Amino acid sequence: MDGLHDLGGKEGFGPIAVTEEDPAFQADWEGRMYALSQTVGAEDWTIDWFRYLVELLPPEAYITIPYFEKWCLVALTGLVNSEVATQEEILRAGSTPQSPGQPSPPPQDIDTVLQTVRAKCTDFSRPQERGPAFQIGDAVVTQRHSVPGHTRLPAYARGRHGRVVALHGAHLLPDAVWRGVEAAAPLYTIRFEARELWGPDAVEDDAVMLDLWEPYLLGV
Amino acid sequence: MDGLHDLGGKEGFGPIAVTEEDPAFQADWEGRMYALSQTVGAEDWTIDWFRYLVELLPPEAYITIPYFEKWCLVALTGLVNSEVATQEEILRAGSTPQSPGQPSPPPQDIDTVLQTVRAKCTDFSRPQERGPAFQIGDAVVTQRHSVPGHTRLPAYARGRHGRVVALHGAHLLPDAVWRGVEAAAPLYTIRFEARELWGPDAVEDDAVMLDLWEPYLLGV
Amino acid sequence: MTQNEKRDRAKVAEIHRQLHNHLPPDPALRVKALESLAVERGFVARESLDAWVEAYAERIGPKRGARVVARAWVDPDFHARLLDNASEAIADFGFEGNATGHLKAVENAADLHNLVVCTLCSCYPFSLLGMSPPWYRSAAYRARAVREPRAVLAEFGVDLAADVAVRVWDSTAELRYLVLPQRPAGTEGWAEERLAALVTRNAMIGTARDLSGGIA
Amino acid sequence: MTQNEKRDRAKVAEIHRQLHNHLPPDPALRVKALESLAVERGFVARESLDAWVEAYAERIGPKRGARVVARAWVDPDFHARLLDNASEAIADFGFEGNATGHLKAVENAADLHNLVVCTLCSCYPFSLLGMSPPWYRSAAYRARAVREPRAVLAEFGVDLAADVAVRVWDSTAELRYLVLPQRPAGTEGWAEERLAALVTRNAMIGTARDLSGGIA
Repeated sequence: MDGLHDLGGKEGFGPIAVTEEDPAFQADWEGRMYALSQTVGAEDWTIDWFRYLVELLPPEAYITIPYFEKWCLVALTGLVNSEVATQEEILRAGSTPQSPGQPSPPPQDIDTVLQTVRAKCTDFSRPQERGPAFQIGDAVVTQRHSVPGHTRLPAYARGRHGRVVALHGAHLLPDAVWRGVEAAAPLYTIRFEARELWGPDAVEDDAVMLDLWEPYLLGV
Repeated sequence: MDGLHDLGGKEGFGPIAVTEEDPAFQADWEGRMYALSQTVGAEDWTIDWFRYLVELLPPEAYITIPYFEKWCLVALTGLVNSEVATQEEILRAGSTPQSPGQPSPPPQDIDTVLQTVRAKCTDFSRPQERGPAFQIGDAVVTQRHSVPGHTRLPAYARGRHGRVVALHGAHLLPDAVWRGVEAAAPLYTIRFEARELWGPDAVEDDAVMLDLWEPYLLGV
Repeated sequence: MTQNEKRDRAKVAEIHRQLHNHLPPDPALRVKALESLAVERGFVARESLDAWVEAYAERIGPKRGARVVARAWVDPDFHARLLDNASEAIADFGFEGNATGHLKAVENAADLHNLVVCTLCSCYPFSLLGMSPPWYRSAAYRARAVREPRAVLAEFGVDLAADVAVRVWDSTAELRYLVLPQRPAGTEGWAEERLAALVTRNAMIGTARDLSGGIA
Repeated sequence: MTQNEKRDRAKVAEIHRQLHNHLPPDPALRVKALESLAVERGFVARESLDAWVEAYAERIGPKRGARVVARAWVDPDFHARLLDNASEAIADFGFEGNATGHLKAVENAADLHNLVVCTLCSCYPFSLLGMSPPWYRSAAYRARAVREPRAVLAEFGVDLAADVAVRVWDSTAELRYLVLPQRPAGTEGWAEERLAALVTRNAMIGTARDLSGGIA
């Protein structure tokens, strides 16, 4: 979808709030939220469905609320959408303390958590059903139009010429996975010259590298 | 500039809040603001400078604050930038009542206002220095890249093929006027097929018509 | 100081941020700050502001456009002049003014529907139609009207047949657009004033189409 | 109910709007609502949440990445393995995990600087570098890093010479990127641990370049 989340290259933002070091979490609720994101979900959730839920936030919320608050709204909306909880149950949970319901699973200690983090090292690659259409050095051009649903070709790189610099075999395709379909396609790293993306004022030899799936690309 | 104001075609917005009839102003302050917009300004302001000031609002403000509040911030910032008032004077005016300073000009009654509205019928056309590069029926393609400053080629119509359907002589060019330079260029109405803009799912024969200046166009 | 130094993007953005962060958040108070300053500096008398509000609240509004449309329905010569040069034609009524110096009328037909938007701001023919509707200025309308005009029209209750083509006029230059709706059947012989009462604001923007609902 | 019916865009957007409009505005209370629900339903024990927070607050963070960089500086064989397959190389340390299943190391050089961003969300190699910096998730960084990397770098105090080319890695797929900074001169013979103390988080994202400031 052609949403406001697709921020690459947008102008009008102010200076970066530079920091050199930061606590992992800026507030307690951020840490709770991250922990919840690693432990709560529905069976039909995928990383791409989660990202699409973020993209579907009301645009004014997307632009104004903090990062982990987005995660929170996404988790809550996702639970409603997957029929794990109702909207009313969530609004009630927001205003009154909950009575203990189901028994808790056994608590994890930090060593268990550290093991779980390691186990979350997900492999998104899949066997290739056929060879890739492009090889290193090939010139390609990206699709000109956005497509409905979740997709990962940024708007600033639509209809742009680039060159294949790496092949990564087949990876799960976000455009399919978000809607619950497991399909894979060859993934490439494409190099785009800054001048091709931004026009003649950009610096020669500067470049943006993007990992793009084969359906996003056309030969030239 | 490639800003968030450039909303055409963006997805993720909800249903339209449909109304059939509305009061001219939804709140008293809206009416005051419109009246102020017609009576207050600095000598170096133009419509294009005003629009650029709107585009330069902080993106999160642009997306969230009401229409006439944007006009208010723009007027205040514009007065500061044109050195008519300082930031401190404005912040003071926001918190304490002002003492009477300069004498007021003679008040306008409603008939004077209605005459002033008629007199504000501005002609943006200028004599053509040379003939237009394109004629009705010509195929054109728009520039692919955004340009710095204020400009009026929407992002959704960049790098898109269209056809000239009308010529309007030369009109003042926003890309020059915003920075205080009076220059004009031929203005055309260009027809873009919906499928060219949005892809094959759009309805055949639907079209978007845009009034575009010659520097936004290339022959094909 | 040259013009260019006075139009520095980063400087303007910084003033915006300072004012937005430090003014009271209530927009009414922000406007009051501007009004105080304007009056104190002698730019305008408060009574004049009252007169401007009254002019747009009472005298300038969609009834003006409706009169123009009704005249075009009954007077073939005016109809031709309106389509040829709408800015000149509306001067017959004294309706020329703010944002109508380059007005163009676009006419609906059995197989054609016109819709007006401004995706880059919210340009609108103020002196002819008055203040723009809240939805016209909304991000949702600006974003969606060009991409999915039929879905937008459906939300307004306009269900277009597949054989009616849509023209969306994205009025981002200084041309402004007036949709000339179709005269409803069953109004033969009606006087101009009675016809004008049928013409709605939304029909002149293109978010209404069939005006026969006002007959009976 | 099929998967597609469960993934309806308008329905999801409407749930989002309902929750956003009706939950208390304080994000801490919103997260508390989720936590209450999760605990009540038996998804997770509160103690486990404490352990997850502790893991990322105390044990997982940029010091991990710094150890990897230092090893690559002192061990040519590890350096080669890291550039060949960083996911496998960091498993030497047990640092593989969340979002590092397809890790790629990109190495700076005298004439080349690498910078990492994710313009579409804020993808980040969590198990190697910990939580992302606030600025990394900001709209400003996401918008600007790809278009004007040199201006962004200047705000971080990195003034790149004109003969140093910039590669911006916009990590929108499942590959994650670790910038391998240049080893500063004057550190010949330093032990791995001492070198690791020079390596900053920002250097591994690419918003810092010269690490010689830590020497002395």
